[in-house]
Amino acid sequence: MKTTNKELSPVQQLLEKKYNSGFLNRSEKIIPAVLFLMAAVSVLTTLGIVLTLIFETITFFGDVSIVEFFTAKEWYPFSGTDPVYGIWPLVLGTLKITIIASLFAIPIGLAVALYLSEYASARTRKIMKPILEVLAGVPTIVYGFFALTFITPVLRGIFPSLEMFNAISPGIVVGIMIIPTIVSLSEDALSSVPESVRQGALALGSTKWETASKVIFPAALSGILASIVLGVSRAIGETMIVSIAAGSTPSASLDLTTSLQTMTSYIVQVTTGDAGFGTTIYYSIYSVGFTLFIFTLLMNILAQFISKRFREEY
Amino acid sequence: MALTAVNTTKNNQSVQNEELFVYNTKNLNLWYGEHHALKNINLGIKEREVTAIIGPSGCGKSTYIKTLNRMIDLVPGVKTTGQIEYRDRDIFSKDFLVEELRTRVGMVFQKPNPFPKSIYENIAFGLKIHGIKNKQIITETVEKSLRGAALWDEVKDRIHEPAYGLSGGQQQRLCIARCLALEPDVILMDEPTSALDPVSTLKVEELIQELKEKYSIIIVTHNMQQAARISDKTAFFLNGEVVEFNSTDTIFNNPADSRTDDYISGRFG
Amino acid sequence: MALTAVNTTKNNQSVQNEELFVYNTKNLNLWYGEHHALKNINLGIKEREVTAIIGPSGCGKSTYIKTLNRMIDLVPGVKTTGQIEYRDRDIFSKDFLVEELRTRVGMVFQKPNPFPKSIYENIAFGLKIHGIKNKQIITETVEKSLRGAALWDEVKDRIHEPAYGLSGGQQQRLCIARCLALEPDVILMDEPTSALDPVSTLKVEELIQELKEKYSIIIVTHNMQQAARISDKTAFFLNGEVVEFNSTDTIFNNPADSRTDDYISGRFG
Amino acid sequence: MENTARVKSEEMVSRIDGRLAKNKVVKGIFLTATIFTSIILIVLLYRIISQGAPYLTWDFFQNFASRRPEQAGIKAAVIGTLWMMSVVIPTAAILGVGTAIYLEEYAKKNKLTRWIQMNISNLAGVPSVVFGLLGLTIFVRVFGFGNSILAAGFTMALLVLPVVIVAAQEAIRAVPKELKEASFGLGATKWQTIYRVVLPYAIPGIATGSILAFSRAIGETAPLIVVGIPTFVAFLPSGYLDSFTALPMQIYNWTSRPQVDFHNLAAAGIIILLAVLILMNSVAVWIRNRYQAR
Amino acid sequence: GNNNADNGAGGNGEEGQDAQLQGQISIDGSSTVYPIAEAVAEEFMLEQPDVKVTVGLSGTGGGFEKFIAGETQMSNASRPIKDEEVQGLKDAGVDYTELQLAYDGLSVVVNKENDWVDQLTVDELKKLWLDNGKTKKWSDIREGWPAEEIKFYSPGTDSGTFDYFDEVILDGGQIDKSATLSEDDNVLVQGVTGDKNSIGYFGYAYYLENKDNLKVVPIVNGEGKAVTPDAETIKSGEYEPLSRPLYTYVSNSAVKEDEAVKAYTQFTLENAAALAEDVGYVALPEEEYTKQLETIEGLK
Ligand SMILES: Nc1ncnc2c1ncn2[C@@H]1O[C@H](COP(=O)(O)OP(=O)(O)OP(=O)(O)O)[C@@H](O)[C@H]1O
Ligand SMILES: Nc1ncnc2c1ncn2[C@@H]1O[C@H](COP(=O)(O)OP(=O)(O)OP(=O)(O)O)[C@@H](O)[C@H]1O
Ligand SMILES: [Mg+2]
Ligand SMILES: [Mg+2]
Repeated sequence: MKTTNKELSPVQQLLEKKYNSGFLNRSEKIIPAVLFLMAAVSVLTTLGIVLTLIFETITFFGDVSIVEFFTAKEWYPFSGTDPVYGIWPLVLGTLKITIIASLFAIPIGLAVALYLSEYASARTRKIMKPILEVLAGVPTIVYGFFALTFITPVLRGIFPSLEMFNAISPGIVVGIMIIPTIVSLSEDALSSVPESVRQGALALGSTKWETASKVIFPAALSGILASIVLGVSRAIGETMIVSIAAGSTPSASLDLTTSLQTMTSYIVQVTTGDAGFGTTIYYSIYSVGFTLFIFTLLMNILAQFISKRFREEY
Repeated sequence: MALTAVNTTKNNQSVQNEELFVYNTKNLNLWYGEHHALKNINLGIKEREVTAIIGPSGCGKSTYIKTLNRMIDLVPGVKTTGQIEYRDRDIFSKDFLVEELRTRVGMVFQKPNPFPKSIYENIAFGLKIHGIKNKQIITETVEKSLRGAALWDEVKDRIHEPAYGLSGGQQQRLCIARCLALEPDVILMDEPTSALDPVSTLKVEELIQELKEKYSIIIVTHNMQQAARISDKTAFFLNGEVVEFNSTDTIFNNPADSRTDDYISGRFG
Repeated sequence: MALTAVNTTKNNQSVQNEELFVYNTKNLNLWYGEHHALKNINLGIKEREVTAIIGPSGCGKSTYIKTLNRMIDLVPGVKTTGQIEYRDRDIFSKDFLVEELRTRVGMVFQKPNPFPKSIYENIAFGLKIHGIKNKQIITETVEKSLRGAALWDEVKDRIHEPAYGLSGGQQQRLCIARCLALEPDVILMDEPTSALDPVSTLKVEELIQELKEKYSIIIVTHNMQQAARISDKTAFFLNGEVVEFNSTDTIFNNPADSRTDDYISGRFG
Repeated sequence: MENTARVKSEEMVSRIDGRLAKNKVVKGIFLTATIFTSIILIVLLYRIISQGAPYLTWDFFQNFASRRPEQAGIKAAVIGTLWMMSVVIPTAAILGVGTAIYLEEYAKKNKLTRWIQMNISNLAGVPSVVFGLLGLTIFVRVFGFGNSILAAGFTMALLVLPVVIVAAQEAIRAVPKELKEASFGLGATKWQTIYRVVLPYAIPGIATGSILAFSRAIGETAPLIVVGIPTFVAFLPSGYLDSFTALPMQIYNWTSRPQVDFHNLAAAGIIILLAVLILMNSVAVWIRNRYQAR
Repeated sequence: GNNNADNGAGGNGEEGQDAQLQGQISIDGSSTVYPIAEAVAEEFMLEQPDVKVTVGLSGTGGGFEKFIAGETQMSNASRPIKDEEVQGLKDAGVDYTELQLAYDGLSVVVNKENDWVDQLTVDELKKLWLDNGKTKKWSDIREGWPAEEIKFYSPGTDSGTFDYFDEVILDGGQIDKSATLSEDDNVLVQGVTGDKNSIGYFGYAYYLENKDNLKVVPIVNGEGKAVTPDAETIKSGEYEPLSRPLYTYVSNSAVKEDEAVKAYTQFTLENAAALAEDVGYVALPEEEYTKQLETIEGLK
């Protein structure tokens, strides 16, 4: 047979040429650097955000004492006589909405994700997922009016003591809004658990639920947590639904049936409103934005911690 | 030796001389969509025997064994006709829950598929889902199963570490151990030793010999020697059909069908 | 037979009676983190021979073979000391690009790992990444490689269908074909036939015999018979060490170390 | 011992009914949740469609905004949104996938990488208004793009970037390592492996996640308001530095007008917006099916 | 702005029809003024299609921010410019002219089922809306009214509407803290419609659109006459003190240097009256526009 190196097949000839011509093209070296620069963009974005927020926040704290900001229990920046800037009511408003939305969306979102990935037929899944993804893009103003003109009246029919603007209705609708995010990303995480693992569990006589809850779910946990964090972050950051359906009354009361204001809706109120440029009120949005930023930061640190603890490799 | 194994069948069954089938397959046909993968299979599998299924790649061995515990249900677009009885119960009937079937019939797969959990949890899983919560029983069973799969000595110091840190062979033995933990009636094995080294293989083969005292075992294997060594009966599959099913002795030494002979002696192609 | 194989080495090399190593491993040590997986390995692997590596599960066979083409680089936290020379070039040196090494040294893995592409594309892949665009060459090579892996007849009508539709055995043979397409100098095989039926195994074994006319082959196997049948040299690994390395004849019939004897005769445990 | 084993097995089997009941109940709950969600969404859609559908006339597509509801159209907003997305999608996709590849395939698992990672998931939670402030400062002012398509597009791209990155990372991580090994084993370079094996396998996952993100970009209002995108634009842009308006801006404005007719126009606008989303999703589904590996 | 018109500035109120102008005009600011601005831009572009006018709605403050930064030539405002903004413009070296475009009559409304409120005086309004730290019942305001708790609906505290109400009714005092505030007047309409004991106020146009679902309350003016807001009473000034002017601010240098801006500003003043009424506001008396036009002419 062809045993000497002289008789090379066409493939070998071509390869030999390649070895001699230097194997690596320069792109192998450049690409990591280019990719690193791309990764740097998101770091620069954070840096940009922090810088944008911090200068104006400092200006704001020139006018308002930082102690008042964190300890005062009222937020009445527009009061002509004695404005009070205590962030607590806005934080509380955000918390109310976020908690209600999470309580509503996380169980339902995960239930739907589990249904789609573990129970539903491939066809149902194929139909449902794109629909949910479309709904994730519905502008939030639409959800806002949905809350105000549909959910609120329905709820008021059941609980007459509920006010026109309250925490529950927008909370639920924010929940509805983030369900597609949670479902879609969780379902991805669940269905990327290898089929062989699923079979291993089923072959031991476990039901679908046991397979899903004891094997698949834990295996997909880090992806699921990521979807929840993203969903909850969107709830925290949601603006329009809250502006429309929750009113804009900063309130330090724990009552869920009355009007409230969140950090985001305050920012939008001021950016779209008529407050004077350069006034304390104007700068206050940066301080609120900064608080909001810290808020999401803390939540993410928590989520990272949780996800690190529960990550399972497969 | 194969025949003595049959004779060791315990006499807790009333009629001893009647053929006692754990599995009885009657006119089974199976299609993957258009592809006719199993053709008119008839096989009676006896209790407390080791039945080997041999045949060339793609002949339908895995398909058949997956049908026995209805794992095949997971493949969309599969159609079956005919009947399979497990201890006289139609496995396709509504009354017979797949979960029960699969608890009674353990399965070891071709590719190792441990759960992304610790070694311990992998084995405890089956017990836990079946409602066994007693920690002591679980821990004992974990050890017993790991010993049974000839894995205990290698992993005893790290049973709480992730199973994915094990080598391929170790993972497969873990899967066997996992299945043993439920002490099933029948164990289906799809080339369980193809990822094991001879030493472990030997251990598992010994184990199989031991297990058949209590369990019925159906094993798919490519290893002719293995089939000859451990099985009482052998079925030779070809193109989705059972060419020959007989005692292992007969199949290997005196096959009725020339194709069997060809395959066994390696002339087949 | 083993010795004749050595003698077929062509005399395009100047010194004929000098030992001609494609791979020369000197004092190789390897750690996975803290775990010392390879201990002071010394092995000279001759050109146009089949070298078998045997040993119990977890002894480091896969680790060693993965080191030879530096696939081990992909595992984080691996540390090596010592030297491996491939045709007198230090494979760990900066000048020797892993890509070149891996092109010259093909590899077939333990688990079949076809790409999620068509059969054709699986084999064309290697050619394409190396800049071979000529359609005719590609198509010819695809056919040649598939024939080489004893797969052509089974898939010739559907080479543009997804490789995932093949059975396990077929997939593994596809992976062998894929590796053959690049006509490498050395082929590393990590239990290439453990997922194949005897018929295909036989074909692959024949193929290996044929290939060694042109290529040097290093094969990890659990199948003692296989090692005996096809290899010229055999290395017996145990706990990360080379216990014995010699001609296959010697290893199987007259091992120097008692552990080798124990392992080969199945007494080892 | 043999006996205990048998008893155990029977005991296990005897529990199956309960477990199955549980499975059924859970399945029922899940199904209910799915149906419930679907119903809510159907109600939402029904309300929008029944309100807006009658206003979807040819004129509606052909006309620019107007103070007279019957003459008002959505042309500028639709075209503007398309222009903006033609900036957002490539920018976010390239940066997002690039970053994901860097993090998953190239970056060492060190503090810096973890910090970048942390920073990305945190960015995903930063409210869109804040991105608006960033866009205003950086793109509108510092880069001097003004309230152009480029400024808004880049702002939106940054807004959705973290989601794209995370989705791409998950998808890349899900690529079996056996495939990468196979590619490396054939002498492929790292980039070839990524480009030819990892990416094709990961594309369906990347597409799914990114579509979610891009959908968000289409529907976001707040950052556009802050960046200062005008609402009344009665001409079509001819370049990326032109002024433009976008669908959510127009919808937002119409909903806040006193006249009911405008509210209905807003609903019609939302239908258009959903149609754009469906179009994008179809592309994603197409990609997913085309590259589907499993 | 390079344009070629030489006679675009006809003082007689007729546009220079034969002059085709070119250029770009950016307008931003209050969302309250937006409908008027949109209408003007729409009409203007019919005559001068090559002048690309854009109108945004970043809010009065946001509009001024851009105006100060020189990004817009015109800034709409639903309140007079504030000191900080004046200072900002000064620092940026932007000279400006304030123009009034129309009136908006703040309409005080109650629920349709409210059959007791017939009219309100300014004092009563003040008593109603000023925070006294307690919850208020209708009976606290006037004898004979039901002893039911009042629900207040007011535009957000950051709106020009609120600002104006706060100034003329509350003298800058604190609005009742139980008041439900919302940025969107449509949302307030929903609130008042849904609550029997509610009272609210918002722009006239929103009342006009929803007059079938709401009951408007006549307000007693300085002359002691209870006046219902409508086009007549607002325009004539009879409906006071709750009618307020809407503004736009234009950059003097833009008017001077850019024919298109100048033409546009004149067009605005000439057509504001008609267009404002088109979108639900009330025109100023004719002479107000003429006066302002002269001011613009004077910017040479
Ligand atoms: N999910 C499937 N869809 C379609 N065809 C399939 C599927 N699984 C297997 N097949 C086909 O059915 C036939 C039998 O496959 P099976 O896996 O049972 O073979 P096998 O005997 O187990 O082979 P091997 O020894 O390689 O494991 C083969 O031709 C295979 O290609
Ligand atoms: N990535 C890894 N990290 C840590 N330890 C590893 C890793 N891979 C293998 N090992 C350990 O190194 C040792 C050698 O493993 P290797 O896979 O080389 O064994 P092997 O001889 O190929 O076994 P088998 O026959 O089961 O394939 C084993 O103890 C294994 O547990
Ligand atoms: Mg099989
Ligand atoms: Mg190995």
